[in-house]
Amino acid sequence: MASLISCPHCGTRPKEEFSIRGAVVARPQPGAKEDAWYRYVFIRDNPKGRYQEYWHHAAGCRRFLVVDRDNLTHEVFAVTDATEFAKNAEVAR
Amino acid sequence: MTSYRLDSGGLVNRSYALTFSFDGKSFKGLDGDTVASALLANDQMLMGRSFKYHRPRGPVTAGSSEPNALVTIGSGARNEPNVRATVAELYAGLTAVSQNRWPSLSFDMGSVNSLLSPLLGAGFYYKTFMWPAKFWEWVYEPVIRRAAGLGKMVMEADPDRYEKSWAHCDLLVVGAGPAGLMAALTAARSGVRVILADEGFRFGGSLLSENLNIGGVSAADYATGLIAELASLPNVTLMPRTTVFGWYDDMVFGAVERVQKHVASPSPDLAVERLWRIVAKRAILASGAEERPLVFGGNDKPGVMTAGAVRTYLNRYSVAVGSKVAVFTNGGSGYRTAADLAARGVEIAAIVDARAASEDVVPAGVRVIRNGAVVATKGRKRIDGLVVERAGFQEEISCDALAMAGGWSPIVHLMCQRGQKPVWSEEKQAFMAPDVGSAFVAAGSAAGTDTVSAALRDGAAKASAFARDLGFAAYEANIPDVEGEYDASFAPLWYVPGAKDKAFVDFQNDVHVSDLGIAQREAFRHIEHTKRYTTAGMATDQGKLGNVNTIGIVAGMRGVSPAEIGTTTFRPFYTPVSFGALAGASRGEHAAPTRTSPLHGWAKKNGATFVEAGLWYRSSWFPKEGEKTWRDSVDREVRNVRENAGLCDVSTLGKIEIFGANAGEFLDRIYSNGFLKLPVGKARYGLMLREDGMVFDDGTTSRLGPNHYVLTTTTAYATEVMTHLEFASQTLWPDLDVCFTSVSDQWAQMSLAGPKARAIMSRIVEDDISDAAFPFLAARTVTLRGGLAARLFRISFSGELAYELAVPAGYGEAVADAIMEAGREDGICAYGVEALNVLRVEKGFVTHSEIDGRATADDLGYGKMMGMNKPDFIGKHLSTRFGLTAADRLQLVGLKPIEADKEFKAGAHLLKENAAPSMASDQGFVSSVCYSPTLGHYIGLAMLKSGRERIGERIIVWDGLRNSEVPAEVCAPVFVDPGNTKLNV
Amino acid sequence: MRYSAFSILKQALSGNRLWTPAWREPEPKPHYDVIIVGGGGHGLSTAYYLAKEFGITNVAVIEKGYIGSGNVGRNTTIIRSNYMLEGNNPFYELSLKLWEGLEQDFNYNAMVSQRGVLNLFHSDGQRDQYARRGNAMRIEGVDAELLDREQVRRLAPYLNFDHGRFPIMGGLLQKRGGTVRHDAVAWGYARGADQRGVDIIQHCEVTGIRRENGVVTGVETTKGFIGCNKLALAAAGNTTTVGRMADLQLPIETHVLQAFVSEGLKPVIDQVITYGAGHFYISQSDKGGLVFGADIDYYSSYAQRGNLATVEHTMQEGVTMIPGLSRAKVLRAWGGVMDMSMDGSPIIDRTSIDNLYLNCGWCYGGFKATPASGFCFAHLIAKNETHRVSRFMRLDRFERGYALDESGKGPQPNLH
Amino acid sequence: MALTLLHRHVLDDHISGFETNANPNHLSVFRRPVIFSVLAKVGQERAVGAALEAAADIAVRTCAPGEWLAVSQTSGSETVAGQLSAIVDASSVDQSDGKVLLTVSGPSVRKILAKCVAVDLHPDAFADGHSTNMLIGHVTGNLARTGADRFEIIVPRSFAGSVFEELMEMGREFALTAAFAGD
Ligand SMILES: Cc1cc2nc3c(=O)[nH]c(=O)nc-3n(C[C@H](O)[C@H](O)[C@H](O)COP(=O)(O)OP(=O)(O)OC[C@H]3O[C@@H](n4cnc5c(N)ncnc54)[C@H](O)[C@@H]3O)c2cc1C
Ligand SMILES: NC(=O)c1ccc[n+]([C@@H]2O[C@H](COP(=O)([O-])OP(=O)(O)OC[C@H]3O[C@@H](n4cnc5c(N)ncnc54)[C@H](O)[C@@H]3O)[C@@H](O)[C@H]2O)c1
Ligand SMILES: Cc1cc2nc3c(=O)[nH]c(=O)nc-3n(C[C@H](O)[C@H](O)[C@H](O)COP(=O)(O)O)c2cc1C
Ligand SMILES: [Zn+2]
Repeated sequence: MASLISCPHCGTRPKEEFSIRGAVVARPQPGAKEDAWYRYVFIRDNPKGRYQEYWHHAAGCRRFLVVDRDNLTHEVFAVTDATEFAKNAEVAR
Repeated sequence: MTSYRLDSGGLVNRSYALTFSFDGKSFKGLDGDTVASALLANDQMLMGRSFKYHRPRGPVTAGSSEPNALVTIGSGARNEPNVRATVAELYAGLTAVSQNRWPSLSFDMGSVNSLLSPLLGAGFYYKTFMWPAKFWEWVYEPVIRRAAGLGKMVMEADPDRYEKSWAHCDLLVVGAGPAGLMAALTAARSGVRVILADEGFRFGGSLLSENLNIGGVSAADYATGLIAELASLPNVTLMPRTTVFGWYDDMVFGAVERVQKHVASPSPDLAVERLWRIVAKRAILASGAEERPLVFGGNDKPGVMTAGAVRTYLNRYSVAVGSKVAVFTNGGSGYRTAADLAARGVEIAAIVDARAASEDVVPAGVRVIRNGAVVATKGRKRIDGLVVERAGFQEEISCDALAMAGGWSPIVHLMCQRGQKPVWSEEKQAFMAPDVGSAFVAAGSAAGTDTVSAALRDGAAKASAFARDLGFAAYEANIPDVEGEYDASFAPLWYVPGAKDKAFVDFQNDVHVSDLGIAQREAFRHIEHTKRYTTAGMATDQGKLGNVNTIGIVAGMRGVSPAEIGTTTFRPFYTPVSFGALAGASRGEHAAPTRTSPLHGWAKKNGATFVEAGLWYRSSWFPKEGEKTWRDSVDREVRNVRENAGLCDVSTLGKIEIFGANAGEFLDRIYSNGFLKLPVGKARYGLMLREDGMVFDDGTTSRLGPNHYVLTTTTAYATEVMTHLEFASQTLWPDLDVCFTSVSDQWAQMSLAGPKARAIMSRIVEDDISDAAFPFLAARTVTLRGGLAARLFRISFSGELAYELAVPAGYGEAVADAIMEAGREDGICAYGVEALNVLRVEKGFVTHSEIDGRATADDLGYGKMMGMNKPDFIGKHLSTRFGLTAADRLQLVGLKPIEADKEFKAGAHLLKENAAPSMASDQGFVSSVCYSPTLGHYIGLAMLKSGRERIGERIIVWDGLRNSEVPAEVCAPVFVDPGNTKLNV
Repeated sequence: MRYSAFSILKQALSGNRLWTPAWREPEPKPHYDVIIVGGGGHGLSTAYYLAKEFGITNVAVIEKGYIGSGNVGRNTTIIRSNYMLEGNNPFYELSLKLWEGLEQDFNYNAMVSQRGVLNLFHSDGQRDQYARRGNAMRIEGVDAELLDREQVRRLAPYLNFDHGRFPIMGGLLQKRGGTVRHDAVAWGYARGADQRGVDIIQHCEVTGIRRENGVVTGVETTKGFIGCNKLALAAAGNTTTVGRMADLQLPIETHVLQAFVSEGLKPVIDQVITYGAGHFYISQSDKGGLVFGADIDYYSSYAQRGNLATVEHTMQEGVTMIPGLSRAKVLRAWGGVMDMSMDGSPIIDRTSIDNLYLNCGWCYGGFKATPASGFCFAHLIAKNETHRVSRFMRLDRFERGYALDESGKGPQPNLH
Repeated sequence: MALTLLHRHVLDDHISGFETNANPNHLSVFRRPVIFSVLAKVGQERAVGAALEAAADIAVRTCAPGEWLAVSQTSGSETVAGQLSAIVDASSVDQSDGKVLLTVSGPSVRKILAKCVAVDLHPDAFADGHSTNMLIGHVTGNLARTGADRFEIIVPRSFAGSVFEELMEMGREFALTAAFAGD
């Protein structure tokens, strides 16, 4: 990955159509402590290997996608709509 | 000493002679020649000089790995340096010039470096040029730089066109030799969508160079047959003159097609080079094998070339590279070369075979020196003899060319560009392609096959496997018999010891065996260190010829296998690619798309000067006759707005239409201030923060219906805000019932500001817009006289009575014209972004000069807009951190010069009076400055440490960069009408 | 062996056969006073200054590949001190001063070349920003000049002055900025450190950090356990990976940046020039190659290779800025993995573990920092005390709200 | 005072000067098509999509899940607005002035478009009737296939000049001509 992303809505598209926002991290609940907010905004797991990252299909459907991939080999495991992803994560939680 | 054109044969068109020039001298070549083959046909062996020692050099290959024969082709703005003469296609009128020599190719002053060479060993420059300290910059470096580089650039704008295209296929075949042609055909016959690309101007690869019969016809004719068949198939795209230069993630390949590099005057309707991004499901690398040079003393002299190159010049171009050619070989390629030369009547001086014995067929009457080695070459600008050593005895042999055959290296470059390294094979004595997964494989001699028949079979087999894999019924290709193949096996000989002259591994960069020795001795033993220290493999050919020899030699010095040494990293580009091709058409004015406002025509009519702002062309001011400077115009525009009225194009603001039952709640979480209670028909100024608590953007949002809003952003942040909203709604709060879309392009929006704005607007709008009916911050759909529906907002960025009117874009120009007409009697003027800026600075409104990503709401004086009672909004939670609330933060203030005639500029810093300049004493900076025609002096907005409590203080506006220090008074950041009396009328 | 004109001559006369290793290749000792993880510019310079300035010589630099295999060996070699914020500017100025005396200091010619760094601006707004930066430099005594269009034209006549959309209005010039021969920096520091007793251990990967009673006692490596009193991390793009071995959680994301070199060309570009209407920067090496780069690839990556889209974008900007480049050919493209921090500025600090020290977050600007970074980090390690000029580069600045955000882009590392 | 307001097409200035006789490869610009953005309420994407498909005289272009362009060459904007407002759980907004609609057709159309879009337009991959948002000449637009050798492009008005010029430049090799439809 990195050259092409398969958008679940639009099909296979080049990197140029996307803007990349960074790691997928869950936003704390409004009442969370300041430390949780600090970690949410500033601290990153930054693993070497499997990684979930927000890619915004800016020149296509304008959906945020969660791209699940290996950041060393650039292999992509899955591309999911972010809303869908959040719902699944909710269920998992 | 001669190389010459033979009377018959070859793949050149003898009925079509081409005149060209080299170093100003005129030559004749034939259609089908390269520059190198044509020069050789004219007995011009000397074609270049090496980089460091300026040694005379001739071509060593007949292909794209050429390190020596680099020339500059073309003149004027079409000048192109570092073209490989060995691949440059000849055309009538071509002009080529040799490089890196002065005053001439045959007499080059730079060659004195050769005499100094003992001082110039690997890494010498790291150890010297340090004394005295200042001399590096003043003396040594300028001298070194003068010697740097090969070709010269003219640095003029390129007159030619470039473009890019995407291509999609099931199978990409790289290389159109026997393996590639057969692979493409097999796949295509199975129904697969195939692209076949080859860097050569003629398909066929080695079939064009080898003297063979395939299925009863010559190899070249056989290739022609395959190509014709491929060309007839609808699912095949043939791409000659196309180098696949890189393999990228997801089976995307970069390729460059030289569309018109072989014509004297390119057609303006076509690109000269076209960049291809090829998306393939599968790919076959059929790029062939590279013949290795042998490493012996004087192996770089003109006349020494690889045996394969000698055969290519002979069989394809019908050029004998000499009249008496010697062969130095460690395998069958040398014998085949001798046989081909002999068959064409060229005298063979001798075959020197490093091996004790072999089964190769020796051409009749040719002397073979077994167990022999070339230890030196004679001659300077072209060899005229060799010294051969055998069993301790030396013998001189006269010759005018030497074919060297050092064995074969599969060309696996592309498969190694994504991190995998090639793998040493003891059996093949070569680095083989790594396993890169099942979608991309090598075939033919790129995969280690030795013969044409094996290449054909391998190509067919790999293609049919892919066809099956992709769900096609595989087609069984008919592989004909090949007659006249030879045994291409070899026994490795990494270098010949005992050389007197230098034995080169990297020809262009002049790296020789003893440099490799220095590197080992000095601890630069890792092959990457060896490379970087000696520069072996770093020249324009990227070590295509030399790297494997370097590795073999280093392995020998260390007494280990080449497997243990390994290769250096393979990187794009397979061969160098022009900036032009990679940039394509998107350059200069077309570097980015342009946006024009619906009021563009109106602005033009009114004489606007335009400025580019975030892709938009915005009208910056509207000069009138007699106005000498932009300031004259801007001052007039500002005064006119404050006194009468002005019309300004604000169409470039981002506009987002928001719907949904939770739209209000959504906005409440997006903005720091409250939006839930905004009444229908009203606009409100809002502040958006980033999650780290800093201000992100601002703008007004209007409620048009219970569940319907329209939000505006700044021009600069329109895209970012849209993305921000999408992020929030899709990932943070997907449960909110809200949807939105950009309507930025739908509306032409114009601001009518000034005391006479209402009078003018009433002539345009049918609705009652009296202060009572349409008060400050009213926002409603209205009807223009004549019936057009429009949106009217009573918002002001100037402090004046003002309206923003939005009409469908196509009517924008007409409505603006109508307003100008309606306002004529009231003295309306058009005003641009410069005047807009002055008006807002006078009122202390912030823009992204102040919202610079480091400012909090409170810094900007908007502390009250932090709805801390709301449970949540973006930026709330981190806005209370210590550093964001500290007392010494920079806060927005106004500045007035103490002496009214003094000017200061944005970008100046602030210092306490009498303080010595330093970062520690720095008090802040000036963010925006303008001349206020209203007040008659300069004013500024500034971010000042603890600014708000320092109103009234005298401060120095320090601009060391522009040599100015102006005392100023800190004041509130509102200069005009602080009570807003002009707004609410 | 000391390098001198004499040594070169002597070697030449003996066929260059008597050169001695630039550094030893020792086996690791069981224990060191200080272990530095990462044989890049920062790790090696830290070792050098520890030994030279602070007399701490029982030091090992542990490098998983060959020294210089990381970003120090793959950057565009630009050095400058044209920073705006108080937390950055004095630090980079110290670095520039150290560069200026470096060759004499470590007896190695790293070819520090103060050819000037010119940042072009293309609009009034950009000029104001550059003026703010230039004044921040001048206020601290750092050289800076604001050039107008004609002054720029005199320096670089080949720039695209006719551009209607993004006209070159002028530039911010730092004459003392320039380039340095990247590899030689690593080699020079390595040699200097080695001569003072530092062990440089290559091909040895740190795989674990051993802690006892809350303090670090040493590192697990591919060559076995090596003990230490103090552990210092200078692993650039791999900081998170190494940091995690001690449970550090960091404000770092790893990204890839590409760089490029053209074929060798006769000198045409004298300064380092950066494009203000985009993100392109270029200089010409002493060998004749145009060395240049532009934006990062924007996605997280630990692979040292980049994307074709970014390559094309880079060339578009290059040709837009310098139309005459169009017919020059690009030879090679590569990538480096960088430790992008949440505000684009570095961290030189202690950690929550007493004897564990951290040096990271250099993004794509840490080459120029190499001397000062090593100097300040050595200072911190040796004295347990932050050097004055690096006092803003604290790890807790994010939590406390003191981000050092030169670009104002906020906590999205790929935008810095 | 009643205003008489002239409607201007953004490409008026760009097109003048081009060959009016259409070549085999030709670009047509439509003067005043009706184009609406239609947005579905979260969760109602499918129902809204189906209702849209059923609407008479409206061509539906897919932008995103739950977002479409409703295009009509034959109905007026009130009619379309009426039809759309009848769809439950959909919001719609007139974009007729914000979007520019053109078609490119001819034997070389795929070769021309391959220089402007990254998507595979082989009929097996991009069938007749298919539409989607994508980068078209560096601008986000909507591309639809409306025939074997015919594509429809919808781009934002402010970018239309840029896109038009890029298409014409890329079509130069194939003698692409351009005109307003019906002119
Ligand atoms: C393409 C590019 C261009 C750049 N251009 C510039 C520029 O022009 N100017 C500028 O100032 N800066 C530039 N930079 C940034 C600069 O190169 C880096 O910030 C700087 O080199 C980082 O410090 P370093 O030299 O110590 O890093 P590195 O050289 O990367 O050193 C880190 C070392 O740690 C080693 N390591 C990692 N993990 C382990 C482990 N577990 N065990 C052992 N060893 C380990 C790595 O192998 C590596 O050698 C650029 C960067 C890139 C990628
Ligand atoms: N041991 C050996 O490998 C060996 C020894 C002797 C002879 N040979 C001969 O090599 C030939 C093998 O045929 P083959 O088809 O494998 O190779 P080939 O050399 O005939 O064809 C390779 C083709 O690939 C092209 N090419 C290479 N890289 C390219 C790139 N990046 N982009 C575009 N084009 C590229 C070349 O221009 C060439 O036309 C036979 O003639 C065989 O006899 C091989
Ligand atoms: C300033 C600089 C100049 C370079 N010049 C050349 C060059 O002239 N030739 C070359 O092949 N590579 C050159 N390189 C690139 C290196 O060969 C190499 O690609 C880079 O250091 C990254 O290492 P890697 O490719 O082994 O991963 C240069 C690199 C840098 C940083
Ligand atoms: Zn999509």
